[in-house]
Amino acid sequence: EDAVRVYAAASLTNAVGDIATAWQKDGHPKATLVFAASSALAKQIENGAPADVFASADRKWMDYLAQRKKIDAATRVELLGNELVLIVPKGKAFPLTVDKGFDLAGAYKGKLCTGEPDVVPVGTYAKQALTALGWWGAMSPRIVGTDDVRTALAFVERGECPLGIVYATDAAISDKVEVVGRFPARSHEPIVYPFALVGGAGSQAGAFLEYLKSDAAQAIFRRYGFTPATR
Amino acid sequence: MVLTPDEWVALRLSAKVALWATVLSLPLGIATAWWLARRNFPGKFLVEMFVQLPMVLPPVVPGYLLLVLLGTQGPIGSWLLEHFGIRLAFTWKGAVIASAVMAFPLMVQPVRLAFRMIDSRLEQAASTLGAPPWRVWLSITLPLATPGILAGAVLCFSRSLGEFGATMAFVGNIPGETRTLPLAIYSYTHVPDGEAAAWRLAVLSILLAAGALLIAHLANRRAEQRLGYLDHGHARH
Amino acid sequence: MVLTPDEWVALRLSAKVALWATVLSLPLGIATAWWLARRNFPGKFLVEMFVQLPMVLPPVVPGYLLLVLLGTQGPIGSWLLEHFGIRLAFTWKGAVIASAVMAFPLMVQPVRLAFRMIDSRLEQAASTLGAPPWRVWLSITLPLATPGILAGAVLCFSRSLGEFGATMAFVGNIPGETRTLPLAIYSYTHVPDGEAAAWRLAVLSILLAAGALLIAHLANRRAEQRLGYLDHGHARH
Amino acid sequence: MLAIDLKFRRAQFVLAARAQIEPGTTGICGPSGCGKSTLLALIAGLLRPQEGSIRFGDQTLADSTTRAFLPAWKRHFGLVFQDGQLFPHLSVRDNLLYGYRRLEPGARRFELGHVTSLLEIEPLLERRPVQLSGGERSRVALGRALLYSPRLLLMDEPLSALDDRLKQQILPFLKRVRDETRIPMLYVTHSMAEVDYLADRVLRMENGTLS
Amino acid sequence: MLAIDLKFRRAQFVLAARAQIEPGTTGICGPSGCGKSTLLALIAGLLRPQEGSIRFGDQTLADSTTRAFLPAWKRHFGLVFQDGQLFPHLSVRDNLLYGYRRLEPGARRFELGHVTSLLEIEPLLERRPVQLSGGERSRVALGRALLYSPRLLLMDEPLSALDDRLKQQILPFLKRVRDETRIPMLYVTHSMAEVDYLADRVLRMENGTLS
Ligand SMILES: Nc1ncnc2c1ncn2[C@@H]1O[C@H](COP(=O)(O)OP(=O)(O)OP(=O)(O)O)[C@@H](O)[C@H]1O
Ligand SMILES: Nc1ncnc2c1ncn2[C@@H]1O[C@H](COP(=O)(O)OP(=O)(O)OP(=O)(O)O)[C@@H](O)[C@H]1O
Ligand code: MOO
Ligand SMILES: [Mg+2]
Ligand SMILES: [Mg+2]
Repeated sequence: EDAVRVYAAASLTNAVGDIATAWQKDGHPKATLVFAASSALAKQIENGAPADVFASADRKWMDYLAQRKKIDAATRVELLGNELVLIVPKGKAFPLTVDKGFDLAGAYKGKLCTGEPDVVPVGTYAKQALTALGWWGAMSPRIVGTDDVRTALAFVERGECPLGIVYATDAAISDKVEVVGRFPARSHEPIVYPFALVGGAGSQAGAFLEYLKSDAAQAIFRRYGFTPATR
Repeated sequence: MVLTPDEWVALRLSAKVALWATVLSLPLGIATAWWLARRNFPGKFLVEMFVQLPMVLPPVVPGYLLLVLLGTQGPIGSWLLEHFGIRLAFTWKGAVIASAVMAFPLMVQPVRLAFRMIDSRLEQAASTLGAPPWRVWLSITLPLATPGILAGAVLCFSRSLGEFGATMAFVGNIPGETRTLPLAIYSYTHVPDGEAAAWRLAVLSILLAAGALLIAHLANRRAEQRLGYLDHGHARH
Repeated sequence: MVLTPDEWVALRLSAKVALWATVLSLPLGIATAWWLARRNFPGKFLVEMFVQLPMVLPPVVPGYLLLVLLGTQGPIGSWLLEHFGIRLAFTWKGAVIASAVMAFPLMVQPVRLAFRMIDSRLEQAASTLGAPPWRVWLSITLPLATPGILAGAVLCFSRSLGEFGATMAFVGNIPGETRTLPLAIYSYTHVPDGEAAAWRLAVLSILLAAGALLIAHLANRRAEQRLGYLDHGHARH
Repeated sequence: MLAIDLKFRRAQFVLAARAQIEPGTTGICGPSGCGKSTLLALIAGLLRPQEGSIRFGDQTLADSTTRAFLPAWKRHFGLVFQDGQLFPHLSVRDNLLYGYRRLEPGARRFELGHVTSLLEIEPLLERRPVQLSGGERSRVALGRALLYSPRLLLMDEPLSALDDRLKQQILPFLKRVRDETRIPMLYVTHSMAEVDYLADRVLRMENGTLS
Repeated sequence: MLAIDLKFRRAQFVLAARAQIEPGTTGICGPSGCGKSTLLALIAGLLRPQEGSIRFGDQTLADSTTRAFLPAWKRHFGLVFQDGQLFPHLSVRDNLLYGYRRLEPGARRFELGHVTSLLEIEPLLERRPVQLSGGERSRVALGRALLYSPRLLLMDEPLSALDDRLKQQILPFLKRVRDETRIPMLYVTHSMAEVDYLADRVLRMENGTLS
C-alpha cells in the first residue's frame, strides 16, 4: 500500500515531522511529508497533487479547496490552535503591557515585524489584534511585512526589529528572542489549523488523520507550543 | 563532513535536476540564441521578450503557470500523461522543467553574444569550400561559439542549483522526489536548531557548484587554447 | 488599464530599484569581468566561485547573509550607519543591494566573455600608438565589449525586476519602501482571490521589462553597427 | 566559359562588369579599391548581384530576372581570400583538408603531401593559424583552395606576402596546374611580372568597371 | 642608434639578432617565416626578449639582465602591422588620428590633410574599416603610424597590397619623410625594387638570424 502523503503548512514542520516518526515506529509505512506555505499547497492540491492529508495554517485555504470540492469535507477538523505573542530580541525587553490604554507606538523606536497583514496568516491575526487594542493606527506605518513567519522571527532574532508578532510556537523554538506579551485570544479570530483528507485519499490516510487526534500526537503538538483547538 | 542519508538524497537530486536542466536547455538554448543572433524576422522583439520572461517575474509566477499548464489537470500536462504516460507535476522531471525554464534566458544571452561576435567571413570561407549551411554551422560557427556556450551552461547549471520559487510552486517539496537542496534548506529553516543543518546544505550546494564550475573552467581553457585566445602575458602577435 | 495608486507605487519602486541595481553593478561587474578575463592570479578560481555564489543558493540565504552583515546590527551595517548615516535594512536602498548582489553573476559572465573574445592585437596596436594601458582600455577594450556589457545589463535589470527571495529576507515587505512588484505579486498569490490582482502586476512587470529590453535592443543595434557586425543578409566581405 | 553581365552597388561604390571569360588563366589588374575583391566575391557566390547575371558554362549562377542564385557551397569554386580567412580553431592540416575531405576520392586532383611540400608548409601542419607568419598564412590559404580541386580557382593576390624565392617556386606550379588540370583561374594581382608569366589574358578594372 | 643583441624563443622558432642599426632607412629582407615581423614586434615592445637587450640611442628599451622593459606605449615608435590592425569601431578618420590626437601640437610632424591626400584616402575618412578594400586598409594603417610622428617607424610590408601607381606615389613620399623629418625607418619588404629605392642599407634575415 502506498505511503500516506501529508501536505502540511510549513509552521507544522517540527510537530508533524515528529508525529510521523512516531507513526512509523508504531508499525505503519513511512509517511511522505511535504511542507510549504498553505497557499502553495492548496494550489498544488487543486491542480492534482497526490496529497492524502492537507493541514492548513488557516481556514482560508481549507475553504478554498472545499469550494473546489478537492477535500473530503466530512473529515475536516480543526485540530490545533496557536497563540499570538509579542517578541523582542533577547535581553532587549522594554516595559509593555497588552492593554488598550498602553501607548505601544511611544514605548519604543523602530519597526514592528510580522507576516504581511491581510496576506500571511500571522499578519492577518496581528492586524486584528492591533486593531482590537487600538494600536493599529499608530503602528501600521511601522510594520514590516514578511512572506513567512520565520522571516519575521529572523528579523527580531538579528535585532533588526525591536519588536515582532509571531505565533507562540515560533517564539518557543528560538532562544534568541523573548516573549514580552501575549494577545488575548478574543483580540483576534481564533488561530486554528484545519486538517482534512483530500478527495480520493487511501485508507491509510484516514488512519493517519485519526492518529493526529490521538493523545500521543496531541502531546507532541503541545510540546511545540500548540494549543488544543479553541472551538 | 559526513553526510546524513537525507542530505545525500537532496544532494544527488539537486545534481540530477541541475544537470538535466542544463542538458535540456543546451540544444534549445543554442538554437534560440542562433535564431536571435542571425535571423531578422517580424516579431523578433516579441520572441526576445518571451525568452526573457521567466526572469522578470517572481519565480512563483512561472512556477504557478507551469502548474496550471503542465499539471495533470492542465491542457498540456493531461495530454502528456494520456499519450505518453509522462507526469511532470510533483515529480523530479517537473523540477527539471522548472529549473530549465527559469535558467533558459541565462543560457540564451551569452550564446547569442558569442554567435554575434563570430567573424562571419569565416563562415563564408567555409561555404566557398563546399560546406552546406548545416556543415558550416557544425564545423565553424558552433566550435567558435564554445566559450559562450560554456558560459551559458555555467549560468544555467548554477541558476538551477539555486532554483527555489518555481520548483516549490510547480512540484512542491516532496522528500526524495522534488526536495532539492534549496527546498531542503527552506525546510530546515522551519525547525528548531535547523540553522546548522541549513548551513551544511548550503555548503553542499556550494561544493556542487564548485565542481561544476571547475569542469567548465577546464573545458573553457581547452576551448580557448584551441581558438587561440590570449593567455595573459602571451601576446598573440 | 488604469493603475491603482498602490500599483503605481510598486511599479515606480521596481523601476527605481532595478535601475539602481543595474547602474551599481555595471562598474563593479565590468571591473570584475575584466579582471577574471585578463589576469591570472593564484586563487582566481575562488574569486570565480565567489562571484557565482549568490546564484547557486536559494535567494533567502544570500538575503539572510546580507541581513547579518549589512543590517543595523551587522558589522558593516552598523559601521555604515554610524559613519555615514546610511541605513540599508528595511529601506529601498537595501532592496537595491539585494537585487544587485543576486544579479551580479549575470552581469559578469557576458562581459567577461566579450573581453575574452576581443582580439588583443588591437590593444597592442593602440599601445604602439602611445596609448597607456588605461587609455587602451577606455578607447579600445571597453567599446569593443559593448555588446557584452549590454547583454549583462539586460540580464541584470531583468533579474532585478524578478528578485524576490533575497529582497524579502533582507528588507521585508514595506509598502512604498521595499514592496517592489515581485513582493506585491507574491502577496497576492497568498490570498485566495488575489489572482486577478497578481496578474495585473505581472503584466506591469512584463511591460517594464519590455521597455528596458527595447532600450537595450536599440543601443545594441547601434553598438553592433559601429563595430561592423554582420547584419543578416549583408555579408561583410 | 564564365559569362558575366552584372551590376552591384554597395554604398557609393558601383561595380559594373560585363565580360566573357574563357578557360585558361585570366589576370585581373586594377588600382586599389577598384572592385577586384568584390568581383571575385560575386563570382564565388558570397555576394549577389542586384542586376544582371553570371553564368558558368551552361549553368546559371545568378540571374536577377529569374531571381536564381546558386549558393557558394554548390558552386565548387575555390577562393583564396586576400586576407587568408583561415579557421582559427583548426590546425593547419584541418584547414587544408576542410574542402578536400568532403570531395569524392575521384574528384581529388591534388595530394596533401604534394601541395604542402611545394608551398613549404609541411612543418606547420600541426600548428594553429595564430602561430603562423603572414606569408605562411597566405600559403595555407592557397593550399586550402587548391586541395578543394575547384572547377574554377579565384585567387586574390595570393602571392603578395611572399618572398621572391617562394614566388619563383609557386608560380611554375600554378602554371603546371593550369596546363595539367585545366582548372580555369582568375588571378588578381598588382604584379605585372606574375601576369606576364601566368596569365593567358588580362582584364583591367578601373573604378568598378571591368573592361 | 638602435642596438640590438637578443634572443627570443617561441615554440620551435628561435630568433637571434645582433645588429647596430644607424639612422636613415634600413631594409629588412628575408624569406617568409624567417622572423621579420617578430623582430619588429620586439623592437616595438610588443614582445619581450628572453635574453639580451635593445637600446635606442642611450635609452634602454629592454634588458634581460636588469629586467628593464620599456612598454610599447612609452617608446613612441610607429608600427605598421602586416595585417593593418585597424580599430573596427572607429572611423577611418579616428583611426588615423588615434596616435596624433595625443601628441603635443609641437610634436606633430604631419598634417592629416596632407597624409590622406597623398595616400588617396580622403574619400574614406568617414567609413569604418570593414568597408575598405585590402589596399585601402593598408594605406590607412600606414597613415595612422605616420601621423603618430614616431621617433622610429617600423613598417611590415606596407605596400605589398598596393598597385604600382600607388607605390610610385608613396615611395617618394617616404623618401621625403626620411630626408626631411629624419625619422629613422625599418622597412620589411620582399621587393628588391623598394629596397633599392628607399633603403640606405639592407639587413638580411634567414631562419631567425639577423645578419
Ligand atoms: N562593406 C563595404 N561597404 C562599402 N564600401 C565597400 C565595402 N567593401 C568595399 N567597399 C568599397 O568598394 C570598393 C571595391 O572594393 P574591393 O575590395 O573590391 O577593391 P579591390 O579592387 O579588391 O582593392 P584592393 O586592391 O585594395 O584590395 C572600394 O572602393 C571599397 O572602398
Ligand atoms: N604565435 C606563434 N607561435 C609559434 N610560432 C610562431 C608564432 N608566430 C609566429 N611563429 C613562427 O615564428 C616564425 C617567424 O614568424 P614571423 O611572423 O616573424 O615571420 P616573418 O619573417 O614576418 O614572415 P612573413 O614574411 O611570412 O610574414 C615563423 O616560423 C612562424 O611560423
Ligand atoms: O506555514 Mo504558513 O502557511 O506560511 O503560515
Ligand atoms: Mg582586394
Ligand atoms: Mg611577417
